[in-house]
Amino acid sequence: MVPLWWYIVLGVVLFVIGAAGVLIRRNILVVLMSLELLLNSVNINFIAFGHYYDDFRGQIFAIFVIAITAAEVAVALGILVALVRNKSTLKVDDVTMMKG
Amino acid sequence: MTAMEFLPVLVMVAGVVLVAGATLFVSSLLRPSNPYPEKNMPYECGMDAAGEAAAGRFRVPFFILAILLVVFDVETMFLFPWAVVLKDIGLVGYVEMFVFILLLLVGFAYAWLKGALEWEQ
Amino acid sequence: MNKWPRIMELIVAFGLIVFKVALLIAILLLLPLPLTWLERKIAGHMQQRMGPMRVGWHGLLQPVADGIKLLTKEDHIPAEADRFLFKLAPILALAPPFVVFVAIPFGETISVRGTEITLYLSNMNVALLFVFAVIGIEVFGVIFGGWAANSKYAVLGSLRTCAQMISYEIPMGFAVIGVVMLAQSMSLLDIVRAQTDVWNIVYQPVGFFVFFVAGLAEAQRIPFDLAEAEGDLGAGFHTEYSGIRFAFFMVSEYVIVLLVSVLLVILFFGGWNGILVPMPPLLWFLLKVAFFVYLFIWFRFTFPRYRYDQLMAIGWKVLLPLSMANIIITGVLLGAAAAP
Amino acid sequence: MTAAALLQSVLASLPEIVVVTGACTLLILGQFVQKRQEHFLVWASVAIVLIAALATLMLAGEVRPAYTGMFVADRFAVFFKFVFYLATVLTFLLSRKYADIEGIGSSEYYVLLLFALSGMMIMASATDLMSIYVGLELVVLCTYVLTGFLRRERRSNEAALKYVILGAVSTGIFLYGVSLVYGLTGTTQLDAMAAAVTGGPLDPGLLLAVVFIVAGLVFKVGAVPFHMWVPDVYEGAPTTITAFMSVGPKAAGFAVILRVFLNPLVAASDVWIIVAVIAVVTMALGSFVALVQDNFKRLLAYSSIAHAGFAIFGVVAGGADGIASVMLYLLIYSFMNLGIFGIVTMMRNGDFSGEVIEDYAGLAKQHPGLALLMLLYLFSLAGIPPTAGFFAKFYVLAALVERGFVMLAVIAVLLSAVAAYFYIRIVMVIYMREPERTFDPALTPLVRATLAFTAAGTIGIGLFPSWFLRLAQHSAFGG
Amino acid sequence: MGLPLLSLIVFTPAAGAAVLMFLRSDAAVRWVALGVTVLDLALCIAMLAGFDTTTHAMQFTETRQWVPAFGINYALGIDGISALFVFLTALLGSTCVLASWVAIDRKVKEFMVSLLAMEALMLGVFCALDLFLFYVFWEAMLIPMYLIIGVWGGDGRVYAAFKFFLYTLAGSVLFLVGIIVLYFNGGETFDILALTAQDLPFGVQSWLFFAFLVAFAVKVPMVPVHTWLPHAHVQAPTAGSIILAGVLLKMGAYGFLRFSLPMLPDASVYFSTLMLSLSALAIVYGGLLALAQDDLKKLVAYSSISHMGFVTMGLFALNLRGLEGGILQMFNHGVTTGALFLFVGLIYERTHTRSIADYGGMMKAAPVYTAFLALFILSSMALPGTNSFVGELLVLSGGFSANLAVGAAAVLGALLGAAYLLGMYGKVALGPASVSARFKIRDVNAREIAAILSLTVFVLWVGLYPKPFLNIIDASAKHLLAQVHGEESGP
Repeated sequence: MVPLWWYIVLGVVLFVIGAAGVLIRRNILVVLMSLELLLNSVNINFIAFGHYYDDFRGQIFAIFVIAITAAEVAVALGILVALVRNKSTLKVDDVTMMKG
Repeated sequence: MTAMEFLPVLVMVAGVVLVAGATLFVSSLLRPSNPYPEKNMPYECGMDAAGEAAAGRFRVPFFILAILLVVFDVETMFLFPWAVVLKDIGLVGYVEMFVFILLLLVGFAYAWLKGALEWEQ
Repeated sequence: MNKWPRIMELIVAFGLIVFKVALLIAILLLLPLPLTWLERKIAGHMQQRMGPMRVGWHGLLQPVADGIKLLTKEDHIPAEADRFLFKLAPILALAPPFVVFVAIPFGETISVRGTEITLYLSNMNVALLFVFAVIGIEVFGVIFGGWAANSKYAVLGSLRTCAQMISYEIPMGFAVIGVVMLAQSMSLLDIVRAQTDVWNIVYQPVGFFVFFVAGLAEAQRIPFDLAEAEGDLGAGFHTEYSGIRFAFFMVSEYVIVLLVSVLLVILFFGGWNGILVPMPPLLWFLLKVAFFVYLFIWFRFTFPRYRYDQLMAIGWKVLLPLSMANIIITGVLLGAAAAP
Repeated sequence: MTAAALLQSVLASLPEIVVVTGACTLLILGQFVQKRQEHFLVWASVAIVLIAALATLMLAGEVRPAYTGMFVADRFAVFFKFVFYLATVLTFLLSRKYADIEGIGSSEYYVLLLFALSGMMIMASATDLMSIYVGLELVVLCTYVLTGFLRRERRSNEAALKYVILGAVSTGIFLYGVSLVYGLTGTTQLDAMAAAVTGGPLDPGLLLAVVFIVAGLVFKVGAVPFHMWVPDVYEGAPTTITAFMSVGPKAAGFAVILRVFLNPLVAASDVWIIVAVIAVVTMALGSFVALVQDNFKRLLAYSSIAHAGFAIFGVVAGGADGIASVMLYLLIYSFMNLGIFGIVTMMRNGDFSGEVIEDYAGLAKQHPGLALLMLLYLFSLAGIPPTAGFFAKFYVLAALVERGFVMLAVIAVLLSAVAAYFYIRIVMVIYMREPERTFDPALTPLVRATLAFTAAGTIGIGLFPSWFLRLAQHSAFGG
Repeated sequence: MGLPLLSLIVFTPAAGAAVLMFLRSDAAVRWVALGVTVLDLALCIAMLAGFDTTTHAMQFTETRQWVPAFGINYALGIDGISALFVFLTALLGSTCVLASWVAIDRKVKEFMVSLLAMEALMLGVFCALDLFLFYVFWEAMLIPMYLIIGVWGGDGRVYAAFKFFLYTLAGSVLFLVGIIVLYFNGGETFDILALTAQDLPFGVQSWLFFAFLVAFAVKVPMVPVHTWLPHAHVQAPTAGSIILAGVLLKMGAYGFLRFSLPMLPDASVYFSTLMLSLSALAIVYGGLLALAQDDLKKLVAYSSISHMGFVTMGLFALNLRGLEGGILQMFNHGVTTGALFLFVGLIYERTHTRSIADYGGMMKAAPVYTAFLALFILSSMALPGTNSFVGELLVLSGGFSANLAVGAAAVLGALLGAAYLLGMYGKVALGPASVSARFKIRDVNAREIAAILSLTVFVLWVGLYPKPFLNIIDASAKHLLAQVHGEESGP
């Protein structure tokens, strides 16, 4: 059996990579991908814990997270399309107009 | 055992990649390589390439489609487990999923009415 | 000290898996050869001509010649291409259909020298989901290939293909749900076992229809082969591919045709369950699959190609509502059947 | 779950069901609405909210747990739901004309607001981290889209994109905390969570988990360190949506924070120190940065951050009074903030944006009535008696002092004195400058009604806070 | 007691303000405003007529529940200390209306509304018997005062208004925390009398003392936090200055009287030396600054700081003479300095300059004006026979018995006062007639004389026959002193 803490470590690593990606990368699509990574680290946690407790809640939560994240990404892409149509760039820095 | 169920998957992936790699390797030994700029130009029915290839990447209908896919794919994710246990959870489960599908149908109907499914404007 | 037998057992099991995998890969890799020959032959005969005749008896060796040609042809990469993605894409397109076959059962067991050997690699409890999940990866090969080439035809082709595949994936997924409801399992083995008495086609005609049409589209077969519509897109997403990399795309396409046929048989036509004529289950299975493969080829030379907007309209406006209605009605009927 | 339980649950969540059903119906019906008939959308939306309010009132009598402990309809939820109804209805009323001017008067606008409303209602009633999450996402998804509703406007796109990305990060952090809590306690239900660890010493892991959850929630109310979206989003979003977001989702965020903090598990931990720091820093940042803003919406954004900080002080205070004080604060804040945003919305007419503070120079000369209203809202936001804003602050301070956090109270009032500076700066611009242009506010009857209502609330609660105070206290105990 | 007299007094101006909102003509607005303030003054006189000088107990009390959850009541009542100030406020109210009759020529309605609102709130402050209510009135005053300074003030009005607002707000928010702390330490009540009866531990007392000190010291203003005052006074319109000097400054001192001394007696005694020193500092420093001014209004403003120093010195001398003197001096200062601002305003209306150097020879141009000015200057210098003499004498004798050095400093301050006031008078009234050369000065008219006379009466009355006023104060002051020193006194 794979011990529980392996999963947790995996989750932490994914979380950190995701967070770092969001903070460091400047391409919006990459940022969105990093976000997915972030949220998937959560899923791994949920499923690992659910398995550990032999409880279905963890899996349900993970499914909810996947579903809702999908919606979120859909919205994000929609907004991105609107933005790109107004100004064709995918760089985070190019987007910024408001400051202060 | 879960491991025994998914081990073959691993083996299969390894096998396919191996075979593909081997084929590529063999091919690379056999084939000629003689590139020159004209040959390396993207194919455009023999004409010189005009404009950016990426221009087509942001056609909105594709995005709408992607978004719709996401919505319905996720619905499928809920439907599969539900379908497996439907007989056990009975009427309540059926009603709940019915509500769920209904909500999705509303979204679907909206997209339809809104013209998101029309490919040509 | 009964550790050794246990390890031996594991090694044997693993060896069996490797053997099965190797066999599967071999079959699947070689199958396109006869299939291309068959397709051209059938096409020829349907169109009152002979088809390939030169290489070998009735052109039987034609595919081999083609293969050699592809293997030795120059592999050309456009100047502005993303080389890594360009090289990755064919493998990404090739692998998924093969991997899916891991979950496909060809029968229960056969007995070889007293040992029972299962006719499947793995009996996953979520096999159906696995199938859809892995097939979904196919899209990446297509889109990477088209994108990386950095050519207009390729980009457009890949976008179209991608859109088409994801559009038809949805009704396909929905169509299967009725089957799962009947079998109460996502294991393909269980699904086939549930059809021992009555094939699903009886209960799920609508599901079958949707799955079949969607399957045609997923396999990019006429009348839905918009992606590589030679007339308007060069050759679609693999316009810029040549040589062995192009061959990978071809092989993948044929394996998908086979896969869809197999799935149709397993999900709706009772798998290896025979009717009337007693025959070995495996034979039943292969015959049914062959029938569907033939059907696919037959269609290719019968129907005209749809326009792209028609293609989308069929997927979203016809198949999707049909499949959703199918789920709801199946649920009601199941409930009615269960009610005392 | 049996059919009977399902029926009970449906009954308990009737208001939510009304709103969702109404929104769905409107979504479809909206496609058949002709041009020039958009008032139908407004009235239909308002009617839906009113029906939901009626249902809420009818069910307010008793505590109804529902959906196997994931949801509860109690007085606490009812109080918050009414704040949401208030915010939503007033936003609808404000929107009619504004949407015309900006060209965003489609049915989706109203439908999204209704869905956001339903999400907030779920948040208020949720007693399981999962339902909290679902409600939360429902709200933010709608507000993401609404923020970017001015599709042709770069600022709007940009605001929405920033909002989505930062929102998703905060959701991720929140979820990570939830997953840790689940891992440590084996449940996601707020009640069961506490039961799972009673007795034992508080696990540092659990504290970490709670910190993550708090961090995620803090984003929704726009407090430090997740405040950076607020100014951009407030500036970029359509003004009506800004008004809505500054009140509704923020209140919903607080509802969840309070629910989590009602939980003895969290209340027993030392997490209040972190929250206190958040409160102080939030308020300081909001107050000081607002001092240098020129854009009115941006200024109000920082003001809203500052107010969130003040309300968090109430959370720090904890206890029944602390909870009630936050609730009352949010109610009062809804009135005054919707009022001020109502005026900002209304000023948008023709080529006049009404977004720059200087635009308001000399408003008092030409529209003494409007100027007086702004004066009222601004002084209320600053917390000067006899307006309601004062009583709101007073109650929070009282709760703080009652629990012995005198120093925090002192910090809070000093920072609110700083905040008062930028409010009266606007008063200065309105009253003490000569007008440079003629104003042409879009004063429709609906806007008038909104302003009158918010003004009545702002001054009325200020003069007669007793009833509202009792209501808040009563509701805080209803948990 | 059927008639809620105090409520009437407090809300008459408020009602008047509401009525004003519906009037259209400026003339009507002025007359109604005047009518309202005079009516209010009449009510106050009626109140004083019915005032029982033999008791320190609160009179004319009325109580209604307001926020029962916090035990907050709408409670009004007056004793000897507040009675004088209620009267003073009403008196200055009508003076203000008269003073701004022509000085305010734009947005008259808004101005009068603000003025009346201001009056109502000030009256409320002096009448409130509930700490919360007190605070509401106290804090709400900021709004109309801010507008009065900021909208109708001079060129630097915006800055002045800001400074005024922020200083007082910063002071009073701490006061708010203090109130809440007091509430929880004092038996969960906001009733001022009940809180007075509490015996708080010294630690709490001293913290509260400083919390209150900040609020009150800003209002008084005491020296380190006085810098808002010159700006506010200089920029405010005449009426604003009169209110500021006449009433608003008294509120700080009133706060000491009403809260710091009786509620926090131990701390008050303990910190009295500090307070006395600060007072002495204010007296001398204010006087010196006034001496250096060449702007009329600034001079009067700094003189206010000095004079308020006398008041706080009297209060924190913590003996009867000092206390009574301080209270009386508050009243006197309201009358005298109010009048001085009025004079400055009157002359400013005519010449539009406040620089002392621009004036001279006013005696010739406006003899009546100059004569009255002389009277008030003398009053401000505390010449025998004027009101301030009585007050200042009491304060000084109280101050000397409390602390010799402080008393000496106060005497020095009094001398400084004589210097700058006489100097100013000399430059303005006597000397070459430079003013009439440049401006056409007309003497005061009947309306202005009416305003001046109403104040003159009290200058002379208190100066010549202070007994009725001291009578009003006496019982309450004695009781207060007993509270401070921890003794129970009879009713």
